[in-house]
Amino acid sequence: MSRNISIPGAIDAAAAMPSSALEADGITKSFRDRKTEVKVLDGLSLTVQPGQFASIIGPSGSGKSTLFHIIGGLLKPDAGAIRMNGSDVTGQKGRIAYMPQQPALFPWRTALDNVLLPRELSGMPKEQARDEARILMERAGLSGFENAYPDTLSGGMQQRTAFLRTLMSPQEVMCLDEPFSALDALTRTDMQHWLLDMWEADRRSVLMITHHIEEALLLSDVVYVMSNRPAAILQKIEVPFARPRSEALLHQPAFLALKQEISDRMRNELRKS
Amino acid sequence: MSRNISIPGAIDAAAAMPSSALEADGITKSFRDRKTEVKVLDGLSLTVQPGQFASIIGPSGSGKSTLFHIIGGLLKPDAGAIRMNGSDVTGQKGRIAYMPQQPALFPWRTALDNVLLPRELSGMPKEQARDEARILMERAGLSGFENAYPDTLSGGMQQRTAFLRTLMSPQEVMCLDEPFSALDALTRTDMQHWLLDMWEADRRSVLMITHHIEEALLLSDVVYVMSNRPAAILQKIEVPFARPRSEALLHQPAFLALKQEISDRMRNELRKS
Amino acid sequence: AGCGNGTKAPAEESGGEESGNAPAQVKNVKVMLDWTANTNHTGLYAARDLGYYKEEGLNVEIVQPGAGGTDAMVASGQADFGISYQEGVTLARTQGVPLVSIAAVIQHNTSGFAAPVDRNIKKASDFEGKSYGGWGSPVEEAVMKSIMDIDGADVSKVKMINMGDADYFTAVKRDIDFAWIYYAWTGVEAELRGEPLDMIYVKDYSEALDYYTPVLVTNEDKIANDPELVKAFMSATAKGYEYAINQPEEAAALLSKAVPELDEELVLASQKWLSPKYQDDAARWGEQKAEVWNNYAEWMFERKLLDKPLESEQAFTNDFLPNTP
Amino acid sequence: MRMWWKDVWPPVVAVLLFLGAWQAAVYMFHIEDWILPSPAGIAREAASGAQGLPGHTLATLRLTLTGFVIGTAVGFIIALILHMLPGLKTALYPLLVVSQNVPTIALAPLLMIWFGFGMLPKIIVITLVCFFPVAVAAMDGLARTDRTMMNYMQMAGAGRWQTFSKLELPHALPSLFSGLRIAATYSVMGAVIGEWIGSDRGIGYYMMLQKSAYRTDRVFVAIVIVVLLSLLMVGLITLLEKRLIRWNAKSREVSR
Amino acid sequence: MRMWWKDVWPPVVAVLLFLGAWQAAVYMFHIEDWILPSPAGIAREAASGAQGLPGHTLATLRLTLTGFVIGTAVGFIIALILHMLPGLKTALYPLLVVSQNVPTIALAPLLMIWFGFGMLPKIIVITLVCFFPVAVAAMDGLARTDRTMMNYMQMAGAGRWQTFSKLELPHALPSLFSGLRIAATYSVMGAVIGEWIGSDRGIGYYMMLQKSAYRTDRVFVAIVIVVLLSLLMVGLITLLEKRLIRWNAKSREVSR
Ligand SMILES: Nc1ncnc2c1ncn2[C@@H]1O[C@H](COP(=O)(O)OP(=O)(O)OP(=O)(O)O)[C@@H](O)[C@H]1O
Ligand SMILES: Nc1ncnc2c1ncn2[C@@H]1O[C@H](COP(=O)(O)OP(=O)(O)OP(=O)(O)O)[C@@H](O)[C@H]1O
Ligand SMILES: [Mg+2]
Ligand SMILES: [Mg+2]
Repeated sequence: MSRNISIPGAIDAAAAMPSSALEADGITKSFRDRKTEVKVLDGLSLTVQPGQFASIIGPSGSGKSTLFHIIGGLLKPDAGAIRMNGSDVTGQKGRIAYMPQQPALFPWRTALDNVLLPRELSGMPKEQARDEARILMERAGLSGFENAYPDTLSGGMQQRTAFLRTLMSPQEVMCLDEPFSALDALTRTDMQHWLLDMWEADRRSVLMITHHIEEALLLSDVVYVMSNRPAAILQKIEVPFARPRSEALLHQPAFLALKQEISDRMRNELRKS
Repeated sequence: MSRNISIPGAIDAAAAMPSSALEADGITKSFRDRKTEVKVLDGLSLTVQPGQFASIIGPSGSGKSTLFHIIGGLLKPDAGAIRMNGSDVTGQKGRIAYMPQQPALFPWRTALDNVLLPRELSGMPKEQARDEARILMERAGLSGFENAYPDTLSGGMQQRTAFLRTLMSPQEVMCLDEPFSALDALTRTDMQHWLLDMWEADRRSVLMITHHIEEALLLSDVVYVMSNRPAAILQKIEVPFARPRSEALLHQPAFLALKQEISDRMRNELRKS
Repeated sequence: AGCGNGTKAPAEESGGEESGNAPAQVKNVKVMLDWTANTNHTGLYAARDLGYYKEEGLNVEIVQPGAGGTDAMVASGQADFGISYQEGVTLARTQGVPLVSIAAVIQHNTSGFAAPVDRNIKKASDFEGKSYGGWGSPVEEAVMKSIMDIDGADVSKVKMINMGDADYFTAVKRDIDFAWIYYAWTGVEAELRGEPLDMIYVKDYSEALDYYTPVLVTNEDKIANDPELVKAFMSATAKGYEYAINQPEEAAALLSKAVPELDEELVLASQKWLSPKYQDDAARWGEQKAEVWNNYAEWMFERKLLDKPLESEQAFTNDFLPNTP
Repeated sequence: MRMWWKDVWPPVVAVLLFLGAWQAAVYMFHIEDWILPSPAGIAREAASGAQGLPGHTLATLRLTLTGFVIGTAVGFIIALILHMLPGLKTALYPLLVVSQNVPTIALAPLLMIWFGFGMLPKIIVITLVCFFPVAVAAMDGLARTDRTMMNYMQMAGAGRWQTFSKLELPHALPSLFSGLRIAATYSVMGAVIGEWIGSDRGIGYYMMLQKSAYRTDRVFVAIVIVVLLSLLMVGLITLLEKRLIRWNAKSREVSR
Repeated sequence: MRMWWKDVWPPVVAVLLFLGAWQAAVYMFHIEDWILPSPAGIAREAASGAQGLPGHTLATLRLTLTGFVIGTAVGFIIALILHMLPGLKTALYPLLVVSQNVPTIALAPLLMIWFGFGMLPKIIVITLVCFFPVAVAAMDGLARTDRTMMNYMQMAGAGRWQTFSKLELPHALPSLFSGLRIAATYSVMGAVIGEWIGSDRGIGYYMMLQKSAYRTDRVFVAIVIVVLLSLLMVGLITLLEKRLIRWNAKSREVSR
């Protein structure tokens, strides 16, 4: 992991005030397509503090991936701004370590070379990164498939490869779009724990989209619940459970209650539309 | 839905004995790639009775999708046979209504036209099918996106479109590969209920891959737990709960116990490797 | 093309459209040129547009050549007649192509080596040390050697450059000092441009090189099976060329009208230069002499430009020329 | 309207710049007219000496269109057949290459002997020119069909023809259009070459005559017409492409 | 070894069948030698009258290879530049089309005047022939890059050059090879045409000479050599493609 690689502009603003690692401020976005116009985001705001683990939960099609595209600079918001460490980075690319919803692996690269891609992009020596990537792949249960091409990997294996690729990205803020959706329950739990371990070790800020309320509660400091399209933040939930959190937490009444609360909140939201 | 369309060869054999709608018998399959050989399926057998709802649960990369490819005739098993209603259909295509793990929507077709594809393939009049498809899309929360191209749909919307496409297929046996993995909890529950309703109305045989143990238990008559690669059936679980099953079932001790049992079984399996 | 649509025919020739009411049979005839239309062809256009062919009961179509395909076309009977040249007929016949020359369009060889006056090439020995632009044929080198030998010069001191499609005017602008041209066209154009050139006619050096170029050809089949047609065609054609000989200006106007894309000025000047040369010292237009055929064939054979000697009596005939003396 | 203009001005400006540079070069290096006439000279000649040019142009255009349509159809059908029968593909590919390597000087006499002096030999020449890029591009495009979509299509029991028409063909369309654009570019030159092998009409014929009459300016008038016709063909193909491949060309609002 | 043979026999059989049909046609329709020689006649002539043919062949091969390499490089670089600068692309596309529509008869004199009679004008002719299919295919391929991969690449902060070299180029490789295969097919004819505009060596020169000597059989010997060279070029490209695009060509064990 290369958590000590500094991103230009990341430090200078931080001195001024204890600003947030990532802030989306009043983001509004519509898609126009011939006659129809779809308003997707409607003044959405959220913040991720430095070293914080935040999750987003929201109905399918509400605009979560679109928000990530805006944060990543791929799309320009119609209104609002993205700030990192206090400076405006709206429309700037390459500021986040991003895991897309679809794996988007390059079919002409082996799994290992796909994992190495971010290192190549930041111009770092490939040889040393290769060993690191091998270790990561082994940890993710992919050993033996280093030289397999993506289309010979199973869906879940592709997703894990994409996850590793994101881990290899040097940026301070990680944005994960449903990173474990294609994994079986146990592999998923395993990956969650691993992610938590890594996060606790280096405290990169994380923003994760998930459909799994348990997952969100288990991993996050704060959970944002998104409304239906056009989306804004419906609720911001500070998760009160102490860390490190164990599997046992899943069965505690407080946990179950919070889970139920989020579930109900979303049910109401979905009913509305 | 066109559940009363008969598939050639489906009836003749049925008279002989109460045979199963789908039977995989001792399926073995390896992939060879240059030097390496990966043995994926190792004598796997399972059956789906007519009108039965069966699920497969198994570790990521164990060979579930491969099994579906074999059932669908895309791949030839190294050993073993696929039978439907008693007759050998190994390597025959077009016998199942299939939902792939990746949506695989055609980017040059609108969502609606993608849903209509199976009807076109079976040469049925398109006009009447169009109304049917519109109703399905509305039910799946996709109204307003009939004319959207797949790459403007969110991940979950694409998955729902692919699901609808499968519903439009006339075949008697449905094979669903993680149909709801990209959906939020509530949309997912909604889709599950809808699927159950439809299944109860027309009793097509269903074989579903899922990573969601709850989902499997809630929907299925029988759950197959797959082992790690090379995969065989680890356990066949007849789900004892009466139908119709409600949301409340999720909190009943018997349900929780069964869920825990499967979970433990898989954990042991994963540990082994 | 001038469709002499008038008469009825059982259309034995290719694609005959029949209409009208004249009594005689009209035969469709194709003549294929050797190159784009120029003053070498004036007689054909005159015979066509003055109605001489029609008088003979012929409906003549003049066709532009394909990429060097005239001889094959005529030999295979796709075209009834064509324009070729003696060198071609000689080579073709020794390769078994059944071409027969039936008239010399121009009595003496008007081709030769030309150079802009500033290159100072006045005689064959001046070729030494100069660059020659040609098309790389061994015949060129042999001809050059012949005439340089006569002047006692060494052909190996000439730099030979294959200039392919480039024309004289372009070529002499760069690298090239002299080239082989037909005076009637290129030389006259040079006069018109005011770019004087020195011309060394090959015929002035050797009898053997005073060969016929161009000639009218047909194939052996036609001669054997339809001599009447050949006769009729030749008598009208001869009238056409006689018209061109006697009335150069009108003939030039005729050609310009028939092929309006041509430059009128060049056509007129060229015609005036060429008209007296068609018949020249011969008894009648078109006359061919056996010695000319023999001389040139022998010259070629000696220089190993031919695989075998030419049987010249079969290569040409004067039998179809009108008013045999 | 605005959009249309936005698409049109860059090439117009580029062409004008090109013509300007040409004119300047002719002027500055004193290049003589009969080597390379200036654009102004060409325009003057084109304006004055019409001389049946519209007729020639029309003849060539008709020949081009006929030949292009036949050529691309042949190319497409060959691609279709060879794609459907992969065994045949490896077998016949070399013959396709052969077809592109018989020079006109050898081909022309044969064509004329077999097919006479009419349209047919000329159309065969254009066909030979046009079919090849279309066939290669279409075959390659067809062979590159997306694997997951193909898997779905096969498991859905689609027949060979359905797979082709509903999946492979739409998937190969962009590639096919690459080939069509190349073929369109060549088609007019193909017609001109066709006219050279024997014709009494058309721009090719006109060009030959002017060439041998040393009228370089008129040769360039003919070239300009050839170029314009060719741009017309390419423009038509591009328009058709925009029509047919709308799902691909949609503005994606991706900021670079 | 077995595999290799399996790839080789279908084209060999097809070519043999083709030659057989040709021989039979010549025999049955009594086609005379000077119209269309029989394959046997051509073979006989090739075997007997060597006449410096190896030398000519070598000259043409060298010219072809040089021209092909330069031509494809130019095509690729043009595609690269126009892809990187989309404004320039719409502007310059028409000029690319123009470049394909200047016939050799007008071009040859100009080339000669500007560049003399050396290798240069010939290489320019092959370049003009080869660059275009490569440029069009490469540009189209580059423009069709997969959207989700592109999104990832951009959000990862890849620079313009990184995006090109790591995503767009590999993605466009199959399409580029379509263009290369077309260009390879044309390259030898390009060299022959180049030799026609002025040369004293090479197959093109030889062909012209034999043509004017009415040696149809030798003209066809030359054509056979052109075809063989061209097949060699296409074969090289196909080999290179198999090398470079292994991820695509892998046997997928999909039963049809
Ligand atoms: N390029 C686009 N053009 C037009 N509409 C788009 C585009 N991208 C997304 N949309 C629309 O924006 C909405 C939100 O899409 P988005 O992918 O952000 O949803 P999401 O919250 O990620 O959903 P999911 O959980 O299903 O992935 C959808 O209605 C979608 O149709
Ligand atoms: N075409 C192929 N070539 C080689 N190996 C393959 C191929 N397809 C699948 N495999 C291998 O087969 C194994 C099983 O793959 P499969 O897609 O069936 O897994 P799965 O059970 O569906 O997993 P997941 O839940 O992650 O989708 C994997 O190890 C994969 O690498
Ligand atoms: Mg999403
Ligand atoms: Mg799978």
